[in-house]
Amino acid sequence: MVEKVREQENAAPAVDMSVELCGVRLDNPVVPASGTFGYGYEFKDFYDINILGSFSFKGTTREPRFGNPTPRIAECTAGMINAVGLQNPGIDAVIRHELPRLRQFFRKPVIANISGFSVEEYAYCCERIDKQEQVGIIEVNVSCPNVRHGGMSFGTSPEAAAEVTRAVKAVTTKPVFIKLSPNVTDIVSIARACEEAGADGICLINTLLGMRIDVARRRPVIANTMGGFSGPAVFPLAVRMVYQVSKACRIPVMGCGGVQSARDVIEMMMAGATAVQVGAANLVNPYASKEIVEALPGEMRRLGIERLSDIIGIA
Amino acid sequence: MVEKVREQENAAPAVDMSVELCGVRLDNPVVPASGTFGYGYEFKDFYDINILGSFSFKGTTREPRFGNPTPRIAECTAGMINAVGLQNPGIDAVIRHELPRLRQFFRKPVIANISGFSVEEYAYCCERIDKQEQVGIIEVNVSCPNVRHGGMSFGTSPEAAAEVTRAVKAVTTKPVFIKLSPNVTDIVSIARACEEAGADGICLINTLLGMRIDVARRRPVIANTMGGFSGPAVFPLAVRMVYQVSKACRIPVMGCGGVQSARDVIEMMMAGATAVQVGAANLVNPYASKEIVEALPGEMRRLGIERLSDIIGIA
Amino acid sequence: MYKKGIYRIERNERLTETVWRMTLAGDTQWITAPGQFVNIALTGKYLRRPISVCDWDEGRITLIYKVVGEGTEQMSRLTPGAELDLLTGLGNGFSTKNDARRPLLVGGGVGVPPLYGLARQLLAAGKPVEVVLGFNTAAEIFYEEEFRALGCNVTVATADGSRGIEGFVTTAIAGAGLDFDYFYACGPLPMLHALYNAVEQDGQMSFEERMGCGFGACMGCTCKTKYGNKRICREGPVLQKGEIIW
Amino acid sequence: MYKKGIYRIERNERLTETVWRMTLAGDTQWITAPGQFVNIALTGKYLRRPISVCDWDEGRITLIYKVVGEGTEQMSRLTPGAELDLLTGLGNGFSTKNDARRPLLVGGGVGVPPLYGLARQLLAAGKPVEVVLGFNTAAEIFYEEEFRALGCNVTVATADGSRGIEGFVTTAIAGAGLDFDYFYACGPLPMLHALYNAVEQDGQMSFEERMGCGFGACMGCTCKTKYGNKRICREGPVLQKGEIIW
Ligand SMILES: Cc1cc2nc3c(=O)[nH]c(=O)nc-3n(C[C@H](O)[C@H](O)[C@H](O)COP(=O)(O)OP(=O)(O)OC[C@H]3O[C@@H](n4cnc5c(N)ncnc54)[C@H](O)[C@@H]3O)c2cc1C
Ligand SMILES: Cc1cc2nc3c(=O)[nH]c(=O)nc-3n(C[C@H](O)[C@H](O)[C@H](O)COP(=O)(O)OP(=O)(O)OC[C@H]3O[C@@H](n4cnc5c(N)ncnc54)[C@H](O)[C@@H]3O)c2cc1C
Ligand SMILES: Cc1cc2nc3c(=O)[nH]c(=O)nc-3n(C[C@H](O)[C@H](O)[C@H](O)COP(=O)(O)O)c2cc1C
Ligand SMILES: Cc1cc2nc3c(=O)[nH]c(=O)nc-3n(C[C@H](O)[C@H](O)[C@H](O)COP(=O)(O)O)c2cc1C
Ligand code: FES
Ligand code: FES
Repeated sequence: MVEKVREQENAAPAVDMSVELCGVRLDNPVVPASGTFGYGYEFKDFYDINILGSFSFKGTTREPRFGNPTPRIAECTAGMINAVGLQNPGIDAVIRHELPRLRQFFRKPVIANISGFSVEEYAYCCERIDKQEQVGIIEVNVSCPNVRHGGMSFGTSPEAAAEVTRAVKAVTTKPVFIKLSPNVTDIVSIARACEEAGADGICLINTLLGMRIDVARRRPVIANTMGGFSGPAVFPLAVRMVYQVSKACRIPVMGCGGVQSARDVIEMMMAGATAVQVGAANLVNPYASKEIVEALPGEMRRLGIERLSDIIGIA
Repeated sequence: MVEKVREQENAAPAVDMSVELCGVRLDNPVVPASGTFGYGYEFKDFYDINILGSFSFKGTTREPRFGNPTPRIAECTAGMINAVGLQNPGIDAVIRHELPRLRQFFRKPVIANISGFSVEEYAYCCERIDKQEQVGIIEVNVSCPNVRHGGMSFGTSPEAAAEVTRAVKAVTTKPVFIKLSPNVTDIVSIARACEEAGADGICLINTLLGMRIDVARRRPVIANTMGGFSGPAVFPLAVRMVYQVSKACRIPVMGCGGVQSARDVIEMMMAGATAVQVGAANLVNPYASKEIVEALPGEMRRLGIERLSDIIGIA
Repeated sequence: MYKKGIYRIERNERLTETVWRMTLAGDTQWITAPGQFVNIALTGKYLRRPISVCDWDEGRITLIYKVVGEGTEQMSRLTPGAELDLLTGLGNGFSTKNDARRPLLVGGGVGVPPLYGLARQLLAAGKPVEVVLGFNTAAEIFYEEEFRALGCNVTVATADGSRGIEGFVTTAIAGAGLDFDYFYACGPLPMLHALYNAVEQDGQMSFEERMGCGFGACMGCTCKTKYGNKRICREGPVLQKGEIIW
Repeated sequence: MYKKGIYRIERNERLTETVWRMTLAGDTQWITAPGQFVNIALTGKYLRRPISVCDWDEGRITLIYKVVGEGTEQMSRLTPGAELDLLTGLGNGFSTKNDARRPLLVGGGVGVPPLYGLARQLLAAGKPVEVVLGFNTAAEIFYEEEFRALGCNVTVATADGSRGIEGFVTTAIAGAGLDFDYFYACGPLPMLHALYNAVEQDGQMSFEERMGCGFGACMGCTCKTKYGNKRICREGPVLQKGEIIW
């Protein structure tokens, strides 16, 4: 009997899933991505979300926003297009209502995803959110393809991305991750510009600009014509960009894009990610992030991984 | 009885699938994409390839090329990565062996896909292939992500793409389509630069730069680390770029990327494509292009389309 | 409250050329109101498909769906014994907490199904139920007899006049001089809009929108109402007449 | 010639912890030589999976496969009656058009299966067949008895010595002092390389490579040989010893 128990212990040695992002320790690297987890509330009835490493809340702006007209959603092979257009209640309501409500069922530091239409808006929102005790990391979305600032988003030029980074860093004390757009020729130049401008980390990728047409109606499915494409279909692009950026930068990378299994998390970490975000998967399977956290130890054992932090960028 | 027959005729009215690309008339818009159909030979035992609109042969360079080390192939969700690296027998062998062999089982004009590592190489190859009677259209691949010319491919800058276009147009008489890379921030600026430089048409998209990691071995699956990602996963990106480019340019667009059904062909055409290329689908189902041609009339009837050319860019 | 569960198909049968009825066995405790919907995962489809609950009891859900695309086509090919992954208990559903005495139920096409469970509940509460069903043509009619069998007074309208009153549900309501003090409606947008304009009485209407999640997480389905933004999947699909903005 | 066809699973059974045998019913006329392979479409997997033909007769194909990833895992869960979409007749296969009199067949792990059909053919041609099979450990051995039953002389080597000769196939060949004038080999790359260096006799070796198509269209599987580039899927998977470049 004792033999047997020992054998089982050997078969299932303790694994260490914890990772550290700029001084913020996560129990595990699994982080639901912004826009797919609301402010946490919709998921608390499905499961206790304290099992997560953290989560990134819905992209928040200075003013409340309704977002784009509907339809905002289109189905794709192995993915979806969204053109929500940053619908959110505005930074005031988030601080006054969402964060206090979140505190009742989530006791870990949350990742605050901030968006804006001007450098000043980014700075204003980040400065305010930086003061919130519950916030562990600030994630600055310079990449949303639905939102235009003179046509192009901040995330498509190294200069503009660096300018936002500098402005935000000047008014914050918490680690700032810049979340990049994949819709660019040279992701590395943009990541490095952010790093040089003082970013504490990089998160990538946001959605790719995509489009579907309703062939029966002969017009775009999405009211806004195009939208952000994500889901398992984009995984190989995300892995590539995480790899390129983590090789070129010294700051940590949060990987995101198409992750739907514990294996995907491990692959993303081997590509160079310190933490891994799960986006659209939460929408089609509300338990996705929980199931990934639960599957990680088994997958680690199968692959001979004792500490997840050991495999970051190993490929 | 007569009634009945009439009814059936009504139910299945004749449909017109023909399209015209710069004076070259295709019986239908379905064109197997370069690199997925060899020089036609491998498919002739599966079916009579004269059912196709045309096909684009394997990217051909001045010198014979072995290409990249293996593994060159990685599987992805709804797609694959290839890093073949332009393996081809060189322009001489193509003209001396492949085209004469092709003539024996394909009697339509073929699309000649040409690649190069310098402007001179493009011009040299295009000038030679232009003289081949069997060639209907020259397709200039400025986009292959596997091949580096000072790091970046011609297809990532409007100037370089225009330079290639000018050089090729100066030495050719047949319609020249420039095949663009999707790995860019602004596909429209590149397409317009080509149009202004004299391109007769645009083909897009080539593959996206992607990567997979073998988590058991902890290293990239592809010997060359990264490769070109294609398949149904990229369809929404291709539709978007075809839409953007066809709205911005006056020259015709050949759409390509993730097409695997007659519906996809119709969607791509509604986005703005005059002809539609089928790539990776030919590899996983050797009958894919044939089945698409055969399914088109039924799909057209279901959607109330009499002439395919009527729906180009209708969305 | 909403939950994810596995449901076994008991029956899957054709009602008309394109409309099918599926009954599923499984946990129904999260379904609390008629007009709620389930969100169905299908093999090879990335997003789930939202379908209204037509009726339910302890352990059984009835859905009625129209084959319009690849997802519903796949559903029609499933056979008894097959299992489906469903989110249940989604949406607010119709609220019967009002003092209406003579409710009118107005359904158009595949908007008809959720009214069936509602009719059953209203009848159980002792109210006489007036039902108007609108279809394009006689061949597309379904559930007329089922509503009658429950004890409803049913009027049918067809756009081509091939059965019942020729015209739309609004024609039928006006023409039949129906007596009601409140309405519940589900159907295509033009029908709802026409109804809104045609009747003075207060009521509730169920809306559709393309959905990313179905449980309030993605903001994919938001509409504007007089009382602020509402997610069709969560604060809807049923809206009060008084809050609707067209 | 190669063709696409639908094949019905007749049996699918476990041979060892990770190795399975599947027999399929369908058209086998395109299979012309042992060592050819089929390419199997699997639900939800984009690329087909190449598996060598272990044996075939009119109307039946036998495959032996090891579960190493999601695709082969899915195969192991398929049950008799299920249908699979296969490309058959792929690759050159082993050529027995040579004047070898005492052929040696060398197989390692899941390189063993294609040698079975080959052995049957060589025996039918009246040649005595010497077989050496290499495995990691006794528990992983399969088909030892099947080769004996055909009438081959079988030597087994295991890396850990738990069965037969301790060591590799090369140890066994040297140790058992086997008499042969030609060899046919299939197995992991290190085995093939060691064999190439260890024996003087001429022979043929079957190689693996990641494949995009399996029928020569994509150039995904090319290797260099002394006689130029060859596609493993078309001019291979079997190469002559004399042309191999390591
Ligand atoms: C709350 C709600 C309740 C519904 N109840 C019913 C019902 O009881 N019976 C019924 O037949 N239909 C109902 N529908 C419509 C049903 O969801 C669609 O017909 C179905 O999703 C179409 O899927 P498909 O794959 O066949 O079509 P496709 O057109 O191939 O679907 C492509 C995408 O568009 C979405 N989509 C297409 N049409 C609609 C639509 N009308 N509403 C929302 N999303 C759509 C699909 O969900 C999918 O994501 C309801 C919709 C909603 C929002
Ligand atoms: C000509 C040929 C004949 C083969 N014959 C046999 C056989 O008889 N029995 C057997 O068990 N195996 C055989 N293999 C290996 C078999 O193809 C792989 O084990 C199988 O494809 C793994 O699929 P998976 O989804 O389980 O693994 P995964 O690792 O999930 O597969 C991912 C991708 O890599 C490819 N891949 C993985 N391993 C290999 C490999 N070794 N060779 C080629 N591609 C690979 C897969 O096809 C797939 O595209 C053969 C391979 C080739 C090229
Ligand atoms: C419905 C939806 C809404 C999103 N909203 C935001 C957002 O507000 N801010 C942001 O930075 N990213 C947003 N994203 C992008 C995701 O956070 C993520 O970067 C992207 O979806 C890729 O991950 P995935 O493939 O796992 O979905 C959104 C994505 C989806 C699907
Ligand atoms: C194996 C393979 C080889 C390819 N080789 C070429 C090539 O030589 N020249 C070229 O222009 N495109 C090449 N391509 C790109 C395709 O022509 C096509 O643009 C791309 O694959 C997108 O289409 P798909 O998604 O239908 O595969 C290749 C693609 C594949 C999969
Ligand atoms: S569908 Fe996601 S919020 Fe309604
Ligand atoms: S696998 Fe495509 S050529 Fe060999």
